[in-house]
Amino acid sequence: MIKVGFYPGCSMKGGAQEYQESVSALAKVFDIELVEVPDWNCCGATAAHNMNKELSLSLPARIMALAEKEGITDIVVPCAACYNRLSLVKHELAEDPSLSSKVASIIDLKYEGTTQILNIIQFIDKYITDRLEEKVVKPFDYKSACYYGCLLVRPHSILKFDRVEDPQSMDVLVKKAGGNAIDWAFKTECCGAGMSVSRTDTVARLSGNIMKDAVDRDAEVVVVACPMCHSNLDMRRPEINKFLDKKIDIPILYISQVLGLAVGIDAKTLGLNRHMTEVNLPVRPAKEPAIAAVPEKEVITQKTEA
Amino acid sequence: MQEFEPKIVAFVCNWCTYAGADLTGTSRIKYSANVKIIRFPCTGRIDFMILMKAFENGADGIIVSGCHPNDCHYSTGNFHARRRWIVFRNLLNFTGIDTERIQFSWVSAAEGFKWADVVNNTTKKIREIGPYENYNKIAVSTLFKEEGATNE
Amino acid sequence: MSRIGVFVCHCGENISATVNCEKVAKVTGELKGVEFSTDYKYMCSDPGQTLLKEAIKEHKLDGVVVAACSPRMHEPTFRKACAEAGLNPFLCEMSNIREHCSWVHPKDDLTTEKAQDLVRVMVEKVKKNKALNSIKVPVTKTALVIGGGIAGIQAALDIANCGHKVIMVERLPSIGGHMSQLSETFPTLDCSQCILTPRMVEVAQHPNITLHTYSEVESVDGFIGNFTVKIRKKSKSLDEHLCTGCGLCTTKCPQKKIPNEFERGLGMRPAIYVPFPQAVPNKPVIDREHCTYYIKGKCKVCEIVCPTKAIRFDQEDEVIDVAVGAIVMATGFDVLKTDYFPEYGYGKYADVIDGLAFERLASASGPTQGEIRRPSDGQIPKKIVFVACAGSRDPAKGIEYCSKICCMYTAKHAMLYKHKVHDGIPYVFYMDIRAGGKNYEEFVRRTIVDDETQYIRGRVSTIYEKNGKLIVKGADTLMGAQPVEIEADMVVLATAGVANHGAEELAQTVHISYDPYKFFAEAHPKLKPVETNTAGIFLAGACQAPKDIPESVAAASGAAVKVAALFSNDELTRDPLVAVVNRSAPPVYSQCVGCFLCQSVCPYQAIEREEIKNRNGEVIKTLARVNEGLCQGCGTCVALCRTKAIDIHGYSNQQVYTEIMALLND
Amino acid sequence: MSDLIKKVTALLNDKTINAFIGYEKGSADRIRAIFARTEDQAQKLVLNAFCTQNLAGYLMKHEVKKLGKLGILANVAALRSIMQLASEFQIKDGEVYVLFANADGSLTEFTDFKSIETFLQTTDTGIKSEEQEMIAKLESMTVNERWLFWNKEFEKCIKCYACRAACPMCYCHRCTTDVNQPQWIPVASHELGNLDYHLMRAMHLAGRCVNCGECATACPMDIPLNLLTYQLINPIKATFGATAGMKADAMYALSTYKPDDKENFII
Repeated sequence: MIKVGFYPGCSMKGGAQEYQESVSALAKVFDIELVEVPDWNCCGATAAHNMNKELSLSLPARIMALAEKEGITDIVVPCAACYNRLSLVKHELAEDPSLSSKVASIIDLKYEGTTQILNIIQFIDKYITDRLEEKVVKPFDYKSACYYGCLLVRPHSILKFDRVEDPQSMDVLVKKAGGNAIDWAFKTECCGAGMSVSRTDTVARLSGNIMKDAVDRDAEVVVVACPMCHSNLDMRRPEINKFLDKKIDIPILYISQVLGLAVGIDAKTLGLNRHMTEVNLPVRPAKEPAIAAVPEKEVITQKTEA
Repeated sequence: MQEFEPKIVAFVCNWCTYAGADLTGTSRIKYSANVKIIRFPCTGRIDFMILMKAFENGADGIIVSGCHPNDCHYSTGNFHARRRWIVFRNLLNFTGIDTERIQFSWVSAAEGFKWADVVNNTTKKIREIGPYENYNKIAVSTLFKEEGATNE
Repeated sequence: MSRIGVFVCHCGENISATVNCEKVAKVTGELKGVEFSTDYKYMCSDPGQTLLKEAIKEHKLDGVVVAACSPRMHEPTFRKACAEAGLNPFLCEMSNIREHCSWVHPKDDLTTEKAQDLVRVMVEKVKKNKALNSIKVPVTKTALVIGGGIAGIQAALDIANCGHKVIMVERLPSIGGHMSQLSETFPTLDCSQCILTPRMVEVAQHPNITLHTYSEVESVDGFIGNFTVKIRKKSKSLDEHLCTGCGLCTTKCPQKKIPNEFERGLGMRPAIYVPFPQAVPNKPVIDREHCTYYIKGKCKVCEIVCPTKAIRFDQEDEVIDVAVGAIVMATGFDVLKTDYFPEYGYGKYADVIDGLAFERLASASGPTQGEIRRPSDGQIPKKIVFVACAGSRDPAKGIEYCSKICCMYTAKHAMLYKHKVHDGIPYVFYMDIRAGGKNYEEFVRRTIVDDETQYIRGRVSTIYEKNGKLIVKGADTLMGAQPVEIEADMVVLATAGVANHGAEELAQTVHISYDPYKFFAEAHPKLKPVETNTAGIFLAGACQAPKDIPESVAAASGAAVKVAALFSNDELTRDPLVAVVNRSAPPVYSQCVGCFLCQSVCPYQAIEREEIKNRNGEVIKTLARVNEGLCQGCGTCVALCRTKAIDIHGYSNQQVYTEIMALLND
Repeated sequence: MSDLIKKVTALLNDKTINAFIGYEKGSADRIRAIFARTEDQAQKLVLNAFCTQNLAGYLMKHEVKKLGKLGILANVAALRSIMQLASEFQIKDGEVYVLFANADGSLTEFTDFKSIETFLQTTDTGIKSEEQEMIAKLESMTVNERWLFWNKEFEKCIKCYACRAACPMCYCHRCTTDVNQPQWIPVASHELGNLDYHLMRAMHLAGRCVNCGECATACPMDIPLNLLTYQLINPIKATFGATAGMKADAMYALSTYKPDDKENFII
């Protein structure tokens, strides 16, 4: 059993419960124990980083310091916003030792900045990908539009994850799960998460454009790795459909759910029933294993070392 | 009591600061006579030991000046010099040598006014701090004087 | 015991108004080792110099201090006078009592005392001066020009027309460079080929120029005036003497589907090919990577059809050694690689092309005979979007500089497009329009006003294909950052100009420095723009930074003049104020311990490794050695050397030590 | 017979090396260096908690070099010394056979620089906390207090040059102290000569010191000499990103530069 640190953040415990359920279920299949960071707190993604600099640094720093204290070296942070906050704070504190010591005194914990922050895809790549294909029992044979959103890949100079303008990592995973990741244009467009509550009309427009491009290119499912993206594309579907004046009913799945289905975890365990838009994927006749043995193209990081 | 006249040595590069000091002269800008210049090809040539020797021989202040970054006649001499001074200043400070007494500056061949300012401000500052008694006390020992003489 | 003469100049009243020159002469005349001292109204005048010369002879002086103006003014004058009187010029020093004393201080005793101090310092310094002889370096009067683009061609012709031999090395099968790919040139719209081809032919026919195409420089040894260069002449699989350039082989070659590099992949070429019709030399080479014979071991169609039997399948690369005195780097530039723009779909969509590809589309000799047709289906694009600054001025792409030529060529492209497709609409997304140059701004205005090009100030965020159209999404920042969406038929990216591939390796091979972008570095950004830090190696054209044609040509002529000046004498005379590593008797050989920390500090690569061997030829010690031909005398190595093994003439440890002693101990 | 003796004996016997630098028991139960050239001498090798000396300094001694191909028992400081010496072209890759004594007494062989570099990357090479505290204490003093502190320390110096002899980086055939044209450093051990000497030494070790502390250990007058060079390690790392003795092809901090090196004192 491999032990990996886990930071759920607020969404896993609330609106995106199915995300946590599916990540946990997936981890279990691969003999990974997710150890929740004890006494964790808010990452400050919502308001803190606009209101108070020290607070915005201290909240994520405390989470990482607690993990360090617990002896956790890797933390999986499935929520893209939490991942972004933790990574940025880690970077900022590493750049400025005096700030780091100041924050350490605020949180009254020793902070070294030694924990690795992993988003869901990095976690899968590090612990699961190698064993993924051998475990696939039910290839996820659907045309999938992988939607990355903004927080997962930006700012590239700090996160250094995937190519910022045309990310590929989720596409590769979907292909390994037997899926058909389509080429489409809205992988990193804004879903309107910042106005999720205040301006639903804007969300409907932005998310609507995303959904429109996906269905125009015959996507049967949109795959995400962020609870905010999910809630906008899923929960705001009535508004989206109204904006587009068209009924779009394709489901939005978390990458962990896609892989979960592929390795044979049942829909309920993965929390598919919790989605607003019904997950009603067509049944495919069983085929001979149609899984690509190797990824088609190696992912090139966009910015080569100067 | 007679006013303290500090002895200040300026170590400057030939291409920028020496030429800048020439321009100060050509422009007839007045500055204090306490500062005397020793010419080097480049700030890169200025060994840290040269600074130590100046203090030992009774300098109360030192000016080190050369081309602005990217303007070095030899392209990189001043960059190397800058690193050397960053480290040396650290060391001097740690051993209790008054780094206030060493003024580092970039003065280009066009900065006649700046050179006069550097000289006047440094002289003023050293005048305020007073003679470098700490160093002079250990330097002005008979032993040293004798040894100094053998170097002639 | 020294016999030093001190000469105090009044400089009219420039010095004597505030300094008591008589007193300075009298006081310093009493210093130990001073044999003679005097003051005079104008030391630099003829009578003043005569006074100096006669004093040297009469008093048998072995050192001279002239207290006058700045040495930057008259040091050469007085050193020359000393030499004429038989005294080694490097035994003459100047005390600057004008700029650094009389002009900046009031008339009082302190000023005179300072003048005395300054003279005393130089008297003590001169005692430690050594007689030095100028360094003579023989010069091989042949220049090597690396790169056969417009810059290399111009430099080679200029040098050759001065009567010197030139060896030109070009990596590709033909000279001509990027300029030969261009359709028309801004701001005059004259045809690039028409003005370039005569120059190419001139190079080939010039009696002073030896041309090596399909060749690369493998190594460079030596120093200014005396370089030895190894050139690898890659096998063309052809006897060039027999080949008449009839071109029959290229038409008969069965392998015809190789993307043509010259056409930026928009056309195809055979395996035996001439890169373009006007190529110089106009003789084919076999591309062994694609040739059926080299892959499968049979075919040889070209050999069969060749009327002169010039094909040589077993020809091997030839490596030649040449001796040259100067090198001109003219290796040009490249444009940014395709995978830098996933957001623009570059490489994914056939109709998103770069500027050079558009040049080929617009060129009368190009794959479409000059008609603007999009690569995917050959249709004439009715809406075309030009994206300026594709990569340039974008720290996120790692390119912070402005590529300089794109504003102009983009305007030209829009203009050419409009001239050819009258009902088409060209759009240009730009950040700023940089049109500094003769007739450049007027040219851009014509594009905007006369040719109705839609200039949109803003950046393009993404390009994607939908229903056969390229959707270009951007912002118009002059309209309050309003989003703009254009359904275009074709997109041209003005991709950033970058250092040529292999530039870094070549710079290391020839030992010159380069900037963080791998462009070759000039010796001084303002005053030595065509020199490198390595003496005898010069820069021409866009290998230094993105440059347009007139600039490249100007730089090339500048470099050529530098070479011609170097070749104007049989020997190169250099000031001997250089660094030197001391040597002593065995078993120490030198204070140098061979840590070579000085090597990385030297801006001129003047520090070499010298191996001391015993009688059996075994290396017993490795020392640093200063190459006098390369050292410029900055002395940075001297300050770094822990063992004081390196010293520098003119500013030696002894000299500066003495100066400090003299200055502070009156 | 210990693993070490077995190993060294084998190395000597198969002529992999001609001499091995290790530790032996000296007088009064103290530990000293041994240069084992024969099987009998190899029998004297010991390895215990007192074997802390950085033996790498011996690699540069003329008398030791003469012995032929050398092997050495290295601690972390010695490994770093070897790396630094390599970067200064004093030791070639594969020239010295390195045995590293792990904390549990087992031995690791290093036959090339690459493996040493890899090892050092995951090894604690920092300055000990008590030394850090001492530096911090000095830094918290006023300039004048520091001057008095060092004056008092340097007063004790008898210019025996034990520090120089013990330092693995002081391998020059002719030290600046021995240069007399001009005589940069006064020979006598008076206040000035001592100050000059120690400033010069610290400056020459800036960016090269591998914090082994041999200089202070060797000092018969107990001057905390190591603090002078240690104190520069962190600023050099912070400002220039350079740490001595971590890589065989590292560039020396003071012979390289970045155009945007930061300082706050040049006007």
